[in-house]
Amino acid sequence: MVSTSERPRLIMEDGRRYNGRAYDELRPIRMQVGVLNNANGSALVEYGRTKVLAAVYGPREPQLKHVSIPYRAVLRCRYHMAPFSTHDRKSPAPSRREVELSKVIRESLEPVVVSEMFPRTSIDIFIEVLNADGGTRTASVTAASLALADAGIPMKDLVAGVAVGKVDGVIVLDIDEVEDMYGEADMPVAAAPSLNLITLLQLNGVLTPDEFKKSLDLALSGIRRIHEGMKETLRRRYLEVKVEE
Amino acid sequence: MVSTSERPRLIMEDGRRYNGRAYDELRPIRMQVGVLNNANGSALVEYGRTKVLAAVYGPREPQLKHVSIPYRAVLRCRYHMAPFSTHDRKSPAPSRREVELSKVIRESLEPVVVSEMFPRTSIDIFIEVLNADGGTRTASVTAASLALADAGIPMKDLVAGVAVGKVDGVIVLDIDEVEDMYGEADMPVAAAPSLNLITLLQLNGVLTPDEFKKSLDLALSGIRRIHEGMKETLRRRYLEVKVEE
Amino acid sequence: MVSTSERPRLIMEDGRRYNGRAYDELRPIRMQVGVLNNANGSALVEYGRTKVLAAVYGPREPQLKHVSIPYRAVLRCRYHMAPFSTHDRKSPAPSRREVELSKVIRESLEPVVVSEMFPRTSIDIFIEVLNADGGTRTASVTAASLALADAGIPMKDLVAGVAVGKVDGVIVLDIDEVEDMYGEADMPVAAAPSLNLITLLQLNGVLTPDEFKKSLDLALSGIRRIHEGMKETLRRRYLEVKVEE
Amino acid sequence: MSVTPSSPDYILPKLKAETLASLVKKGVRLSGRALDEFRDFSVKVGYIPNADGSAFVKLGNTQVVAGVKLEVGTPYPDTPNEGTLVVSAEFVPTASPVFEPGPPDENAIELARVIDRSLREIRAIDLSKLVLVPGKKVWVVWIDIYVLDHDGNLVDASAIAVLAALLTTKIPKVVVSPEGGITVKKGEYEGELGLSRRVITVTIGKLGDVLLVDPDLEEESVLDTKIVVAVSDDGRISGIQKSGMGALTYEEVLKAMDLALRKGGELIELVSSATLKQLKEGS
Amino acid sequence: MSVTPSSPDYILPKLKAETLASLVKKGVRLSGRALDEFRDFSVKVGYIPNADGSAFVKLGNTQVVAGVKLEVGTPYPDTPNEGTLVVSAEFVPTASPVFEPGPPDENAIELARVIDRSLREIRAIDLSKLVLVPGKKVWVVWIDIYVLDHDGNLVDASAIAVLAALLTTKIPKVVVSPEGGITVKKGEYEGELGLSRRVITVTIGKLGDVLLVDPDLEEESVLDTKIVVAVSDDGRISGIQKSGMGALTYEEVLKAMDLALRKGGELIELVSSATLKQLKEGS
Amino acid sequence: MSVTPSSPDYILPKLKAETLASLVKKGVRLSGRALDEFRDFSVKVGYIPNADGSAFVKLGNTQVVAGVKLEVGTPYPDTPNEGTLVVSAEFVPTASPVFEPGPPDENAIELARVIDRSLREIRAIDLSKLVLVPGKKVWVVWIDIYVLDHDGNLVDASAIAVLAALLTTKIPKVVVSPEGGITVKKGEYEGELGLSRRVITVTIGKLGDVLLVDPDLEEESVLDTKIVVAVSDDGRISGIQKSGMGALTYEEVLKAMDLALRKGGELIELVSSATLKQLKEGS
Repeated sequence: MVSTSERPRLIMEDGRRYNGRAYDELRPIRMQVGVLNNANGSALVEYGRTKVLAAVYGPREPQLKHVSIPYRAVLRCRYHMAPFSTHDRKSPAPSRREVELSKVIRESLEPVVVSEMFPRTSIDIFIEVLNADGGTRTASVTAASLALADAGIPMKDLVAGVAVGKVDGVIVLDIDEVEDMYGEADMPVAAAPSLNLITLLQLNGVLTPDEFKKSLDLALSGIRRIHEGMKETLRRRYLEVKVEE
Repeated sequence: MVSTSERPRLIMEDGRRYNGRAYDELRPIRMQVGVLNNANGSALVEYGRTKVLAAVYGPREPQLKHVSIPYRAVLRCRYHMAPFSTHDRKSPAPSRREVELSKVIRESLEPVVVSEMFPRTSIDIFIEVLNADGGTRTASVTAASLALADAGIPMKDLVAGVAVGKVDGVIVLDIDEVEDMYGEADMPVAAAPSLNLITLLQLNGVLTPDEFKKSLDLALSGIRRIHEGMKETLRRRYLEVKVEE
Repeated sequence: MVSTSERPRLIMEDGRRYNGRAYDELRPIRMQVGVLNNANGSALVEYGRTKVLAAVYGPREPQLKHVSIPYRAVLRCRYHMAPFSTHDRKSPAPSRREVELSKVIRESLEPVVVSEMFPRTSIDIFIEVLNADGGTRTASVTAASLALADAGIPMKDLVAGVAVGKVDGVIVLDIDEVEDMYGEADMPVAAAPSLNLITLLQLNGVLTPDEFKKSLDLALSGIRRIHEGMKETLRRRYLEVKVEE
Repeated sequence: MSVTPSSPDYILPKLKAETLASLVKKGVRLSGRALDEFRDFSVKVGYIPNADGSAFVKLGNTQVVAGVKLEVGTPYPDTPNEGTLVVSAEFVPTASPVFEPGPPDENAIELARVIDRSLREIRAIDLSKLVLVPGKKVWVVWIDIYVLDHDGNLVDASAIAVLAALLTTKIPKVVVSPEGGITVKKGEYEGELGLSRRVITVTIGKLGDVLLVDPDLEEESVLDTKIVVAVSDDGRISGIQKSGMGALTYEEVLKAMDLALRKGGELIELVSSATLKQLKEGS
Repeated sequence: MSVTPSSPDYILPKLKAETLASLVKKGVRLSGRALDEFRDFSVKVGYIPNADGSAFVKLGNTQVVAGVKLEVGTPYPDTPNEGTLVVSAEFVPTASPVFEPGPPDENAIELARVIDRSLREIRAIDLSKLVLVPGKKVWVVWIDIYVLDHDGNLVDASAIAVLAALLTTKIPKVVVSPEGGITVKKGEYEGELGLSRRVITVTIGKLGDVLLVDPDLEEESVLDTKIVVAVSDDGRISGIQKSGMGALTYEEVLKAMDLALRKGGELIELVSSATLKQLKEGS
Repeated sequence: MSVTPSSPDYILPKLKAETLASLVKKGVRLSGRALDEFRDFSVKVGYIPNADGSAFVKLGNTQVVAGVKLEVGTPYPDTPNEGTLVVSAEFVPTASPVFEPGPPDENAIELARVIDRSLREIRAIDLSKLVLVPGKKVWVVWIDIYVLDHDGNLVDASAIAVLAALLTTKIPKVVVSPEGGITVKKGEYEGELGLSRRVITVTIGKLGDVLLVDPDLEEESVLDTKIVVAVSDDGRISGIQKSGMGALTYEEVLKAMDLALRKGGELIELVSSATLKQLKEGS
């Protein structure tokens, strides 16, 4: 049980956010691929203190025959939080939240994976949130995308994700846990920028139509920057930058 | 947590029951078939405020191969209560009570379904109690029977069910929840009247041998009236009557 | 909730244990085989008040195809405690302890069962602890071994088990529940004496290297005596002796 | 989800099934028993030292253990001044080649609930005597039925074991602290649980138009259906369960009740005297 | 574990799928509906007498029941002075040949969470009014969605049912004892729950480059993807969920928002007036 | 239900297995390591900011994270004046092509219980110091082991990670209100948890009549059996687990103990100094 301090001020007098960032500033982002030995592909992605590991196995024979599809590979995706990843210890049993996020993350990747190339196989994406500080689902999409690429799975584009939020009335990019908890809206977005496709879009909170458009624009600008970083990471195997430098 | 009022008086001075019914009087019964679009057969049955929906799928290929039988159809039956059907919200996980009732309801239908006509198939009966006010298992038998008929499954007879009880020392027909809770005995009975076969018989409570015979006779008289209503419903697709008028 | 009396004295002034036994004295041991009608082999083994039933079914077709092995039989083993076997009622759901003990018991039998003789089959060992007073896992190994022999499964040797412990600083044989609970160490051992093979070895507690060697020697001396009793039991079908007479 | 059983507990060879059926029509059973005759049974009470009451029962080759434990718990909100009763049954995999480990299946659940109902409404156990701190702390009576070997009629074997176990159950000694804390004195007892009513079940099988009591596994495999009747020591019916796929006529039901009431009375006396004899001999 | 569905809810024959697609390009639907046209729907409130609020909704052939129950519970530690809200959904096996009994699958969980989020942050229900004993006892608002028959667009049908059910939900009467014990007066009510904001969802399907509202099961089986937008009675967006395998362009997303806001406003009025009409006629 | 594994974690090609076996007889390992030589390992402490203590360990290619969290809970009734300790392990599916999502299997449960026992009886953590309100509120020490990549000897890699994590674990700051309510000050700490004893495990594999420490995945796939020995910093044995299908002779067991005690002492020092070095450098 964490102490419920007063709701903190999230936008300072100078217009900066409580964490010192500008409204359109990403956290420091680190990305690394090939971090695991056994997996066919893997990536470790950090958005600030949010730390996510993704592993890809496959294309391989499905564990369960009846989930195979004759004309394409199935994607199997699990988003899972380590018990120590959250402030209060998380029970290892899958929560309803984890079930939902596994689905939306899978659906954010379905449009780019060239699954028709591997009929009757399974491409398994295992995501482990090691430390959670906001934006875990969007960091997961980024990590899964990199792990798929690292595994050599053909993709039409890399999908990158980021959450925007409304805090103290201001639309800000890449919100962390505090901004999520005390803010007015949290909108995770993932997109394949080269294809101009939005593959994940959720909103938890309330926005006016205008605020929504502003939020979506801000998210896509962040996604483009992260997408550049991902491409660079795949070239260099490792990237640690403030992506927007 | 419902207030535990004093045990109410169940038989009034004029011999009538607390709900105004005579000892051998059924509640208003409504029956309707073909209420669902997807199911092969369906029925909605109400005994007073008890409201039960039954759907039948099949004969169809069994979901699980190993439950098929070479010389007959298997019946699969689930009795399930909606979370909002009871006074205190019911957890959706199947209770031991629901497991048992699924079995006795299935066994009440086994004797009439001509299962040998559909070897290696499955006939699936899904029963949802939408509102519970006593007699849900017997209303379920009636509803399942109608849904089977609506699905065109050949049957040797329609099975109808009703519960009798002993309240304030008196044997009464078609008890409701209050009479069940505060009464001395609850005896659900289902029968195929044309075949003179009792297909469900349970007793929760205590009866002398004489009381038992009286209860069984009363139940069978109620069953015969409901059975008539069922046949009428299948002709007219819908019936709302005080069955005994 | 059992009263937590003070930690009792476990070694008396005369050097005897609180239960009157000498440091190297087994409890009265009773063994009986062929106690069940349906199982292919069975045994009931008692170490004092610890009472364990083992049943063997097989070699037979595996329940689940995918657990079969082309060149040998699989052993399936379940160690399970009856709800009434413990002081506080035990929930029937398998605990983590039961999962672990099922594994170590199976692994204690793997080295002696001639599993290559029965490829693609399953040999199923079901162990039910009926009353628990310490040493249940080692009594289970003894019982399972006897049940396998009773089922006619070829074995290279009979495996016998016993737990030694350190109580009030003294290494003692065949500890009971009180000695386990208030002692400093509990070391269950199982061995196939004719093969000079230790097939189960665990230590819960702390021992110096010298104490460890002393404990292991004491365990093996007890195991040899129980092993003699087992052979006698299989000849006579029933044995009730203080094995060390 | 209840499903028509595709693999029965036991498959009787066809020839033997025919013999059984034709014999039964003449009033004879494969085992030589009369139609209204129970198999021999033996009872060992105090079989589980860690239980507060227990019995091991062999009914023919069917073996069942019942263990009763009293633990301190909280009452149900609607019966604040009564102890609580929980009956569970496990068909453990030692008992039959078709029993697999896992949570109780519908048959085990049905058995436990039939035994539970046979005791509950007739108030065989006076739960109002099991209050430790009114409204707050009561005894929970756990009755656990453990089927070790299955040769048919598990219900009656269980009912015998439960009756014997309850007749020998003792109430643990407790110390209630001023603040309402309760300490159970391990291994010490205050007295007998006692039964207000003794109850047994009688299971009657129907094969064609013949009724027979205490069906064994071979018989169960060919029966049309079964009916379980709970009978109390004052000759009342305290529970009924038609169990199995077939049906009974009105006349058969009435006949089954008569049979059950007669055999139930006998059985209660047999179990009681066997139990009391052991109590005198033992401890 | 989320897996690409190998058996869809419904398989549209290939020829029909082609017809559907080519018609839709021309702005026509198989059912004759306009692209921005909802199916007819009916609402029956008070459908579940044992619930504190309930509604049965038929949207085309999709049938859903929503039941609301208020129970006494404890607040979350971080919101000691608010009631709590729990939304669950079950796709019961009556509803479709592909629904099997069991715990809610990812689709049912997603639906419940989408509905939950549409209500929570906008504070449609004022949870601060649901406190019984501050910090200790509050009302738990259970919203249970029960899908009885599946002909597509389960989310909007559920949202309609939930809105209607909440608009008719009453708060049970309770007696709080001096020691803080709470007794619910069965069947008696203190007043309306009331809604601070009315919220609905509008589901928009994408097929090729066409957007259409309220897709039915045939349409859903061939859609590229769907987007669910929660809309409040003051014209704000209180939730979004892209759901399904495909993707949308930036322009499509903006267009979908416009469409949703327009249809959502209409829908809230239709549901509200249908509900209020029944309230006046009924009880 | 424990079943003989039909699909091992890893299948070594036959030829390689034979080479491995014949080399080992000569005291040489495929990797070039000596029989009593551990693989190189690295430790990163403070890897999980949200944990109160944590370490990431790479032992060869085996990767494990251990996270320690302290939460406020209630003591066990029989130890009212002690904190409690819970050790869990998950073999997450990132780690191996044969690991599937789901509750911990017998191997993960065994690992967690072996680590738990190695710490508990020797009182490596002084639980009596973890009492907040005697008899009512204590610290629960959650140790969660997370296996990320599996290249053999998961137990020792976990033990290293747990030792390093515990050496760096801090106790959160709390405020206890007069009524006994406890508020944890998020992100603030009162001091170190501290260890009364440092404990490590040493896993020894047996292949033929050869013993070797720290088996990697290739070696594990052909071992006859393994024995895990927990060793404390004062040279005592604080746990043993024979694990795997085969058996050891009496002489092998004694030899394994000697080996384990020697390597264990070295390992404790290596882990401690690596951890302390980072503590000095870091934070």
